[in-house]
Formats: sequence, C-alpha cells, structure tokens
Amino acid sequence: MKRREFFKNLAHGLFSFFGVGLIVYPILRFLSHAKETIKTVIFHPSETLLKINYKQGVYLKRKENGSEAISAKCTHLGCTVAYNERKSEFHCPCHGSIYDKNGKRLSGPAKKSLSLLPVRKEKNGDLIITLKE
Amino acid sequence: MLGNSPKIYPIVCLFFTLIACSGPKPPEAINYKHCAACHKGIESISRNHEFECKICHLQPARQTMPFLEEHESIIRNPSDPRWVSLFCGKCHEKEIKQVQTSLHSTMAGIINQTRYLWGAQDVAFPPIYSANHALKPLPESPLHPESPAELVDDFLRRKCLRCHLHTKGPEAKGLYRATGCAACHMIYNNKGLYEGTDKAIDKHKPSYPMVHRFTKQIPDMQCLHCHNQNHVGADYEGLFEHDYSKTYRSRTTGGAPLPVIYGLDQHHLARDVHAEKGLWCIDCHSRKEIMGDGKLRGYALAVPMIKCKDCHAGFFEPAPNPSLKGITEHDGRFYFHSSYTGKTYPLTLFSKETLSHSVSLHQRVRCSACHAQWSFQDYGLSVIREDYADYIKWRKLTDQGDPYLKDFLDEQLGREKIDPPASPDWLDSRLKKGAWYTGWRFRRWEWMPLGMDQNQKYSILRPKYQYFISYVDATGYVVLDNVVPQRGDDSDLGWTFMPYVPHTTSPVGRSCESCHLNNIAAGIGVFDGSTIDTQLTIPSTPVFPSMTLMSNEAQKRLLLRK
Amino acid sequence: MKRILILIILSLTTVLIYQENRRSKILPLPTEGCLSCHKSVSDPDTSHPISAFGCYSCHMGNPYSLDKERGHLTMVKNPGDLSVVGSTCGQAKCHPDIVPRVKKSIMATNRGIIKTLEYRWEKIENSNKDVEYLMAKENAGGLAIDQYRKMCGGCHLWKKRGDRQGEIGKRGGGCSDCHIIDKDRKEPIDVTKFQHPEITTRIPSENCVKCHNRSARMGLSYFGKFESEGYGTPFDGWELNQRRLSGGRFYLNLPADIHYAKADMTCIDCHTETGVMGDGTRHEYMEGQVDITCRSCHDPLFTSVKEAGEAGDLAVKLAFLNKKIDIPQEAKVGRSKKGKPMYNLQKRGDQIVFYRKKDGAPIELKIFPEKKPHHSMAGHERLSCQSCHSAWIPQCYGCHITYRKDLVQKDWLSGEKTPGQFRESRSYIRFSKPTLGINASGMVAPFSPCQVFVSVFDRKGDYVHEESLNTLTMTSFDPHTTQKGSRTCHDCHGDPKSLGFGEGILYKKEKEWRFRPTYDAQSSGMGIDFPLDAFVDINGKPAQLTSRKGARPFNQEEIGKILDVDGCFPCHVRYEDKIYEDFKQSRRRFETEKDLPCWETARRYTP
Amino acid sequence: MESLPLMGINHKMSFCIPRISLSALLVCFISGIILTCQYYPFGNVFRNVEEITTVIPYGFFFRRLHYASGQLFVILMLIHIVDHFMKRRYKGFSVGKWAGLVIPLIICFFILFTGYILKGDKEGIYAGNIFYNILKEIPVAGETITRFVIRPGEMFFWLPYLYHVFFLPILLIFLIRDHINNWFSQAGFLLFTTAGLFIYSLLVRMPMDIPPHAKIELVKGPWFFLGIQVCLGVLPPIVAGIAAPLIFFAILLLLPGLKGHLQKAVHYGIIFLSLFYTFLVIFGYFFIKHSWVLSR
Repeated sequence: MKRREFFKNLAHGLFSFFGVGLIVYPILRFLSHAKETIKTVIFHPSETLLKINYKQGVYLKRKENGSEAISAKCTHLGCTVAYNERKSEFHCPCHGSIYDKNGKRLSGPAKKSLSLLPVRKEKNGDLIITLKE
Repeated sequence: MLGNSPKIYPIVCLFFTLIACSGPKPPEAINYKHCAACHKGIESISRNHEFECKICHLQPARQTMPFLEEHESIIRNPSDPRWVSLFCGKCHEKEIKQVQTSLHSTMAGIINQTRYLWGAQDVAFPPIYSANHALKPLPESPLHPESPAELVDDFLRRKCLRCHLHTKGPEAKGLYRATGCAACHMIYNNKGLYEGTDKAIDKHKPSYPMVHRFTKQIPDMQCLHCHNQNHVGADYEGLFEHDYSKTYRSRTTGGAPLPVIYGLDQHHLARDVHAEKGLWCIDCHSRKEIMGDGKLRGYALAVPMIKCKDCHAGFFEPAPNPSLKGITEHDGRFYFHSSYTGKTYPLTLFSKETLSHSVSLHQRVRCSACHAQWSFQDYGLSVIREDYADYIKWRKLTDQGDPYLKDFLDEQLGREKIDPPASPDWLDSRLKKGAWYTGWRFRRWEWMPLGMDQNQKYSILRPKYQYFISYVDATGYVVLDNVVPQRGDDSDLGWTFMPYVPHTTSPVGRSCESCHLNNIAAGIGVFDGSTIDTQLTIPSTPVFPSMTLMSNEAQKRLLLRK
Repeated sequence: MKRILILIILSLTTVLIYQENRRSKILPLPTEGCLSCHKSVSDPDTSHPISAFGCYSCHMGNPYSLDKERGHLTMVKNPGDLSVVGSTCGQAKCHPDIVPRVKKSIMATNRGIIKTLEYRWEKIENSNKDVEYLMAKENAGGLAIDQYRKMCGGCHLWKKRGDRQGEIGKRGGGCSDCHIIDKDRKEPIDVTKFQHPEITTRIPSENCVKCHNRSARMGLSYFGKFESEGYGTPFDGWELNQRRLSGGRFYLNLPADIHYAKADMTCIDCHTETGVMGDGTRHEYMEGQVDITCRSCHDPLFTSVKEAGEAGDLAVKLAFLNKKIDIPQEAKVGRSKKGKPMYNLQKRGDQIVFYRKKDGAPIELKIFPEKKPHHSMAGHERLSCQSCHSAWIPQCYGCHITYRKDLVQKDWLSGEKTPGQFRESRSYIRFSKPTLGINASGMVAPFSPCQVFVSVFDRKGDYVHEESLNTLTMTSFDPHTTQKGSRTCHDCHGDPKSLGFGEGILYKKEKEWRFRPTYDAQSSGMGIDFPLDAFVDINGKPAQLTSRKGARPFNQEEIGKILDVDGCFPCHVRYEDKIYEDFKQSRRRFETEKDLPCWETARRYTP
Repeated sequence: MESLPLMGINHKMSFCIPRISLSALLVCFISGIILTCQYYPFGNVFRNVEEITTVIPYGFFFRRLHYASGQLFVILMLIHIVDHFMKRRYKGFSVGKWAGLVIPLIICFFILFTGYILKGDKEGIYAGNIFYNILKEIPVAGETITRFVIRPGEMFFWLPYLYHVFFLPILLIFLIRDHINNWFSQAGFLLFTTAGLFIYSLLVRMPMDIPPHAKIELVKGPWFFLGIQVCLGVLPPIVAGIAAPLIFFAILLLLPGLKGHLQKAVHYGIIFLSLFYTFLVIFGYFFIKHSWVLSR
C-alpha cells in the first residue's frame, strides 16, 4: 500500500513538477528575454587616417591590406578600453586589464582577448562595422 | 439576301436572286414563257429593241419551245460576256469586237503593268495578257507561290479585277452594276434598287437596274460604280477615300454616321470645275475611248482622247476644234452644247496673256499639271495574302474598301470558331483559299510630284503603286515578308509613279510656288525623303520607257537653282 | 473534471511552446522589422540607401513588427503617391519644399486641360477646377467635365500607379511617375531578395512620353514619331507593323527634333526642375509653368554660382543630385525664363557649354546669330523661333465624338463606371505645313487643330441636337520638331495653308485675293461652311476659335502685308536683298517707278 | 460544480458568471504582472509593444491573454450587474454599500481605458489625447485634475501606466474585497476560465495596432467608449465626455436611496439610457465607416 501510495505520490509530484514547469517555462522565457540590437559604426575614409581610429566603441586599425576592427569593450566587465599610444596597448580604466595592439589579452582580470569585428567596405570607401549590443 | 450571305459569289447570287424573283413556287407548273403575266408594266428596253422578251432572254433552242418550266433558264443579262455574241452580236458584232479590244474589257493596262512591276513579265508594253481573250488570258497563280511573280496573278484576279466587264464584283452601295454592255448602258442607282413599274420586281431588294432600259445617256453615277476608290473619276466628283482604320470612321456628324459608299466613307473635296458646271464624263470621253476603236492598247494614256485644247484652245490653237461635236461659234464666242445634259456652256479660251501661259517653257506642261487642284497620292501599298486564319489584328481595319472582305472579317471576328480565309477570284468567280489585305502608309491630296508623260510633257505623277508584298501560307509560315518586288526586266524596284490627269480641274491654275521652289513637286520628297516613311514621297520611274522622271536640270530649273 | 481541465491547460501550453519554438529566431534584430524578411533589398539610389533609411521612412507601415500582416498594416506601396506624399517624400526631414509645389503644378492639377474644355465646350470663362477637386465624385460637372473624367483623366500625377496593365498602368503615382525608372518587373518570387525600383533625378524621356503622347503629341514629335493613319504598314511577318503606340496606334518616322537627332538630348535637358515640378503657383495653363524658351539656351544670360545666392545653391544642389555634371566654383550658370538656375548650361571662361543631364556629355551650343539678315529682317520681329524652325506639327482634323448616355464608361478619377460613354474618331491627319497665326503672347507661331464635333445621344439612344456642339479651335504650341534650316519664305508668304486659309488655290482676280478651297466640309457632312483646315477666310475673318484669349489667326491687314511680299520672291530670293531693308519704300518705288527691271513681269502678274 | 446541472439555467448563469468573471480577473492580474516586466512606458512605447507582440518569446501569448481576460472580466461583470439590476437587488443595499460597487465599475472602465492608451499605437495615443482634452474641459479644476491623470510629452504614458498597473487595480481589489471573498474557493472555475482563455489566446489574433505615424481616415476608441465618441461628434466635450457619464453614474449611485415610484422611474430611466448607449456603441462600431462627421 505504502509503496503504491509512494509511487502515486511520486507520479503526482512528477506530474505537478512538469506541469508547473510547463506553465512556468514560457513565463521565464518571456521575462528573461534580453533585447539584442545591432549597432552599426561607419568610418568615413576621412576618419581612417590614423593608425588606430576610435569611434563609438570600435577601434579601427589600419593595416597594409585593409583594416581591422577591434571592439573596445573589455571582456572583463564591459568597460571601454583606452588605447595607449606610447605602449601600443589597450588599457582598461576600470580594473586594469591590458591587451596588446591586436587586442590579445596580456594581463589583468580579463580572461579573453578583445573581440575582432567584421569590416565591410562600401563602394564609396566607407567602412562599415556591425556589432551586437 | 445578298447582304446576309457575303460568301456566296456573284454567279450563285444571280442564280438565287432569280429564284427569289420568281416568288413562291406555285403548286402546278407555270409556263414561264408568259413573261408579261408576271412582269406587268415592265419598261420597253429601248426604242430600237422592241422585241419579244424571248429574243433577248432565252437561248435560241428554248425560244421555240412552247413551254418553259424553269425560270432559271431565262438569261437575265443577255449582254453578259458569255452571251453577248449570241444575242447582241446579231446586230452589234462590230461594236462588240471593238469593246473586246478596249481597255475596259482587256484591263491590259492594269494587268500588264502590275505583272511587270511584280516581276512576272519582262515588259509592260506591248501588252501580253488580258482579262478576256483579246490577248493571252491571264494565267492563275500556282498553289504554292513563292515569289511576287507567282503571286501577282492571284492578286490581280482577287483584288484588282473585281472591276471588269465579266463580273458584277462585290455588290454594295455604289458598286451595283451589271456585266457586259449593260455595265454601262443599264443604269443602276447607288443602292441597286429597281425604280421602274414592273410589278414582279421587289423594289427593296438590291442588285437591280433602276429601270429596264438601255440608254446612251450615261450619268457619272454609273461610271463611278467602277471608277471609285481614289481612281480617276471619283476625283471628278471630289471624292477621296477615308483612311481604313476604325479611328477614321467618322462616327457621326450631326447625329448620323457618314454615308458609306464604294466600300468606305468619303471626303468631299473640291469638285472638278466641269462637274461643278454639270458636265458628264461622257461629254468629254467619247465612244471611241470608252468602247474602243478596235486597236489593242497598253495603257489609258495611250488611248487617243479629247484634249483640253480641243475645247479651250491652246498655245498653238487659236480656237476650239470646230470638228468636235457640240462646239458652236456665235458672235465670235464659242459654246459647247452637251447633247446628254441638254445644256450649253460658254467656253473660256486659253489666254496667252496669263503670266504662266506666257512662259514659253510652259508649253511643255500639261494643262492638268497646273489646273489640277488636288490629286490622289496614295503612298506605300502593303499587300498581304493570308491563307492562315488570324483575324484579330484586322479588327480595326475591317474597312478596306472591299465590301466582301469587310463582311467576311466582321463575321469571323464575331465568332468563336473561325474559318480559314477565303475570297472569290473575280475573274472566274470561284471561291479560293486565302484573302488579300491591303494597307497604305499614308494618303494625301495636297502633294503633286511632277514627271514627264509619254509626250515628254510635264505631268502630275501619282504612286501606282509602291508595293510591299507579304504572303502567309495556310500553315502560318511567312513565305514572303514585306518584299519589295523587282520589275520583270530587273531595271528597278517594282515601284512606280505614273503620270496622270487628275480630274480636279480648277478654273485658275495653282500658284507658281506649288511647283517652283517646291521639293515635293521636284521629286525630292517630303523632308528630302530622309526617313523610311518620307522616302516614299520620292517618285520612282514610270513603267513605260516613254515616260520619265524629271531630269536633274529640270529639277534645278523648277527649284530656281542656278 | 479539474484534472481534465488541468490536462487541457497543460496540453495547450505544450502546443504554445511547440509553436513558439517553431517560429524562426531572428537574431540579432535588424534596425527595422521589415528587413528581417526583406533581407536583401537593393538600394533605390545612392541618396536613399536602405542601410540608412530602411523601409519605414518612405513606405511607412509598422517597422517594429516581425509579423507580416502587422508590419504591412498602413504600409504604402508607392510613397510618391500624392495622397500620402506629405508624410513620405514630403515629410519635414526630406523634401517638404518640393511636394507642395508639385501638388500645385500643372501635371497634378491639369488645370489647363480642364479650363480649356470648360471654356470651349460650355463657355465657362474662369473655371478654377483641378484634379483634386474633381476626384470627389460629387463634383460632377457638365459635358466638358465628363469628357475630362473619361477621356483625359488618366494622365495626371494623382492617378494611382499600376492600376492597369501596360502603358496606362505606368502613368501617375505622384513623384514616382517621373522619378522611377520603369522596368518591366515581375513580382518577386522570393521576398528576401528584392529588386527595389530604381529612383533617379536623371529622368529618362520614356517617363515623359508615357503620358505626353497624345493631344499635342510632343513626346512623339520630338523623337520624330508621328501617329499615323493606323494602317500598321508595312506588315511585319504575319503581324502588323511593330512601330506601335499605346491604344492600338501606330506611328510613322519623320525627321526628329534636331536636339534629339543631333545631340541625343532628353526632355529634362531643356525642361528645368521648376518648369516641370512647378514654382508654387497654380498656373492656369502649361505655358505659365514652363520655365524655358529657345532663348534661354541660344541667347543665354549667365550669373556666377557664387553671386547667385540661393539660386546658386540650388544649382549646386541640383548638380550634386544629378551626379554627372559638376559645377566648378568659378563657373557661371544659365538662367531660365523665371531666373532659376540652369545648372547644365555653363560658361567656363569664355566657353559656353551645355551638358547633357543623362550622362554629363558636353554639347556644343549655337548662340543665336541675331545680326544675320534672316533674323534681323524688318517685319520679322514678331516671329517666334518655332514659326520658322518647326518642320512639322501633328494636325488632327475633325475630331468626331459621340456621347451616349445610354452606355457607361470608366471615370478615371473615381475609378467607377458611370453613365455616359465617349467615343472618338477623326476625319484625317496631316503632318506638314503647320498653319501660322498669332499666339496669346502676340507672336507668330504654329497652330494645330482641335476640332470637336460632339453628337449627344440621350438615354433612349436618340440624337439630341440641342446638347450637341461643334467647337473648332486652333491651338498654338511648340511642335518640338525643331530643324536647323527654316521653312522657306514662300512657305509662309504664299502658302494658303500656312497663312490659315487651308489647302486650296490662292489667286488674284481683279486685284483682289481670292481663294478656292480644296476641302468641302459642307459636302463632307461637317455642318460647317468653311474647310476643316481654314483658320481664317480670305477677308481676315476668323473661321475657327482658339484655345487661349488673345490668340488669333492673321487679320486682313496682316494677310495683305504677308501676301504683298510673296510677289517679289521669284526674283528677290535672298534675305540680304536690298528691297527688304525698307520694304515699304521698295513697295512704293515698285508702284511709282515704271522703269524698275521687275516691272515688266509684275505688270502681268497683277492683272 | 457537480451540482450545476441541477440548477435552472437562469440561476446557473447568475451563479457562474461572477465566478468566471473573477477568474478572468485573476488571469488578467497574473498576465499583467508578467507583461509589466517587459513593458516600458517611456520612449517609443509602440515599438516596445510591438516587440512584446512579435519579438519576445511568448509575448504575443501573454498580451492576448491579458487583453482577452481583461475584456472577459469587464463584459461578464457588466452582465452580472445587469442580471442583478434587473432583479432589483440594489434594493437590499445601502447607498454607501451600493457606491462601493458602482465605483469599482467606473474604475474597471478606467483600467480598460488606460490599457487602451498603453498600447501606444495611433488609437492609444488618440485615446490619450482625447482623454486629456476632455478632462481639461472640466470647469475650474480641469487643469489640475488633468495633471494628476495624464500629461503630454515624454511622460504621456507614465501616469496612465501607474494607474493601470498600480493605483486602480489595488483600489479595485480593495473596494470589492468583501463582495468577492467567498467566491475564490472554487478552483474549477479558475481552471475552466484559464483553459478557455488559453484556447482563445492561441487561436485569435489581437486587433491590429496602427503605427502612430500612419495616415488613416478615422480612429475609433475602445468599444465601450464609442457611444461617447459618437456624442462627441455632435455635442460639446464637456457635455458628452464628462457631464453625461457623470450624471448617469450619479443616478445609478443614488438608485437605492430613492423610494417608490421615483425609484421605479429611475430604474426604467437607467434601462432606457443603457439601451440608448448600447445603440450608440453599435452604431459607432458598425455604421461609422469613413468619417465621424455625421452630417455627411
């Protein structure tokens, strides 16, 4: 009897658990949704004259064959890193993470390197970088 | 009845009409020899022909039979070319022979010129073929023609020769007429309705002469039954065909549509001054011209005709030709008396004082070259024979001056299941596959290019014609696509401008500048003929070597270029 | 019971979760929801890139939605449509200055057509109606307005685009009427790859011709096309000719305007922005809006871009939009009739160059040789350029209209079939020898007929004589068939058609000019006692009306003067001839001095 | 529940409707709370609503659920009131207690109305503007009162939002707490209603939201407002928008306090007015197509 009751209770419990889960799942999904938007940063040709150019959270690095875009968002806690020209390094002002000129992590609390962003070149010379925000 | 069944060709028409005339068939046989029993009040044919009916209307074999069962065996028109020698020939053998050599009978001008232009014969003159047996009879086109030369006979038979003495042609308003002698001597009104006193004849059925009477008093209306559609004769009455497209069918002016006559509605332009005064065609055109003098001629201008100077004098003729019938002198003034209309007209004589008459070079100019007010200028004649049924494209072009074609197209366009095209061969009255459609590029009355006639006198030219020939066979294959024919002797394109005499005489000549300083008159063409359409206004060589275009020097003289 | 309900709810939730998971995930989100489906849309032009403008700013709708129906709600397919243009092209950030101008322009109001129709058909002098007013069904109007609605109302900017197949569907659509390059597009099978119609300021002439091919037919004449008698010849295979116009019409090839034939110029090369799109005034007639004359280019005035102020800025802006023509700072630009800049007519240094708008190619420009005898001739002051340099003008004689109240026809403005059907046909058409007269601005100009014979039939199908009307007018407009050479002297001074008498023979009898006309309108059933091509009779009495106040045929005095000269041409054939320097005096000498060399001839010439 | 089949149909209705209605209210509350987490009453509200509807997972479902349950609640409540009104149950109430029931009715409409505004689409914004302008018409205190309820500009949605999600629901629950407390025990009704609303929300789309910048011929308010909207076309706003509804509710409030024939007359007067208003709503909903101007 007890065993039977136990299984009955167990089934009840499981059913209730999954049932409640089923109801709660959509609610959680709804509540936890975070909006992801794309930000577009456009570098006009006149803005790409320096070796490293900054605009709206993106560093554009001039290379021999084209350009490379590096996100300025620190991989630690998301502060905006600053470029140190003397050392050719990126320094995070918040917690001191340091990256080299290619965005590779050198030291500090950050674990990952700065992310590289795809660069698209328009016919009129504009460089277009899209990043998620 | 005729209007409802356009496809029945004329001989069949005649047959049925005769049945229709006989009224409801009585139960017992009627002796149709008692003509007067039905035809009460029929007019006497003429004072010289007061015979019994049978003398003219029954074959000799039947004339003696006491009883005639079938009305059909009565010959409706004894002057039809098939019967003419049998009946009329008894008394008028000479006249009939002459008529058979006349251009009205042989159609040699149209036939030989067109055949030459389409490359079917090497020369246009002397004539080789005729519509009757005076010359070689016109052959038939092969079943599968492949060139203009092979198509031309079909074109002539089905398009041009609907006007000749052997056929009544497509019967419609203005076109009703008889065949043979009766074609001229038996007057038809424009509606083809009988107006006489014969009780047996339905006065609402078309295709009857006005009265049962032979006459020599032939009014212009009678001549226009054939000489219509931008041919000389129509211009005498000031008629110029409207364009074919539906857009040019002037629907109404003052509530009613314009009358359609000769297959189309007509512009009325200035009439010939002679017409204005009331002169008839036959006042000028003598019996010899019309009915022939026994000699075979190749073209109209070659027929000896009355000249302007015969009545009005000229450069070298101080007075009218006194030998001409109807000309009289009274107190030094000359008069013309028309025995047909009974009127007498004072004649205006040629004045050397007039500036243009005083120019010596103008002695080489035909009177008509200056005094014609307007002329028929029909540029670019595209013709297409289609053996393949495709009628939609013609929906706006059903009026082509051909009542048979119009009825056929209207019927086919209103139907879901269509028949392949068929049209009659007017020469032998058989229905043949295929139909000819025509179209102009543009038609004008104000332009008058000049050239030289057979006497090397300046004359007005008209395009006759600038052919573009197409042929689509029964499978829809385009055998000939817009082909410009080559003349039979390969001397030139098969296009021609022919000198002619517009019958649009004005009492005053046109201004000097209508010829001088005028590019069109000089044969340079509208806008120098610089586009594919305006180049049509540049004259091409006439068919007969005796006629030519203007020489370069003449052109320069005309344009006052030194 | 409760368990069943719980089970139902749970299963519904399962369905919901299943549904939601099946929905495709669009991440990351584009700036506009539209682009989540229409992923790859080509740019309409470089000034309106999708990447910067998206779809919403022009096409409206709901840009935030990822749902097709929600997104397309209140979307406009054609932002140029005049009924929405205020919130699309004409919104404050974009072109708010242009849209009100366009709405007042003659192409949107069609005032000229409506005014002339009412003036000539119903004797309404000051009609102020326009398309916008007539679009309301209740503003019905009389016979003239019904004619406009059914026969003319298909060509104006308010018309909806794409409402029909063929040319008629390409007409209308507000801004898009002109600024869209029409390619025959098929509906895209794949909505993600979408070929956006190209928009441009370098308007191809086809866009103009799709409307301007009837009535005055300038759009045809300019290209040397003449609407023909409709034979469709020469035949092309088993078909009629391929030189076709809309509505089953055909054309012939005549000499094109020299601007096209020689320089391949398009309509917009001459017609300026203000001339076409309006200057903010509701003009009565087209000629009020047009902003150029021949002289604007051939006898130009220039101002430097720098000094021109606002006009200079406009020139620079227009040149920028054109993208093919550039204006150097030091260049001077031409000024139109109203003083607007013509940025494609430039003076660089001493050189005057005209740039073709479609490709920026420079074109050599002939400056009007005012001093040349044929232009400086005394007595020729009132000649418009067109009167001599137009080779031909389409002339449509006798327009026969039947108006049947027992039948219905589509009203273009309301889109509904209403009682009253119009059908048109013609007597004949011609292209050569334009008739001359005096236009509304007092200049000698070519005229072309517009001769309406309206037969009205009532609801029973019976002819109503009282309502029927004949209105024969002659209208002056620029034929757009300019040629380098001019018509000959005689062509005007001695040709009865050019002078306005019509075709026929002009002669002198008893020292009086007489005329024997060729066309017999009475016998042809027109119900008028003068030829169709007669603008005026030999005594200077006008035979036909004109469509403008002030326009008229030559009067008797003018006719006399013109014909007087004709007698001299056979000998005095050159413009430079001395007798023309003071023709009055020459004429006096001719009458008094009996020993003049020409006397002998002249004596006989005037019997 | 099990005893339901034994009851008469009329009794059954009277019994079920308030219970279902209350269940709907509960669903409405829960779905509302869920929606609050993603709704943001500032900036581009329309965009936000559209994201909830088409982008955020299950958003469309909760929105439909919220919409449907809210409507269901009010409609059933109205039926409930009519039911009891026709049975003259107000006779057993004191004016004070009766007021405690009529005022929540007004509050319900306000909640619905503010919800309509919060959609943020063209209709919502227009409804808000109309509301704002009608309130301003109140003599003397208009400006002040308005400031408490709705303000133009950036804060346009903020006050309606507060009222919709906070003040009014709490007030509502507070006022009807005694009226409803003994109905909550029946979970069957809740499940039944939930299941029904789930089905509805899964199958039936929401009315489309019109983008704020769209050009449309006419905007219609929420269904219960249409009668007033019709009147606004012909009467001055102060009459149609404020005086008329106020007088109606005042009469309704005073009903239990009246005696004898007067009460009877007022009773039928209220029925007449309600029918007339229903007619106006139907007229507004079905017969107005192109323009609110009635003269055309």
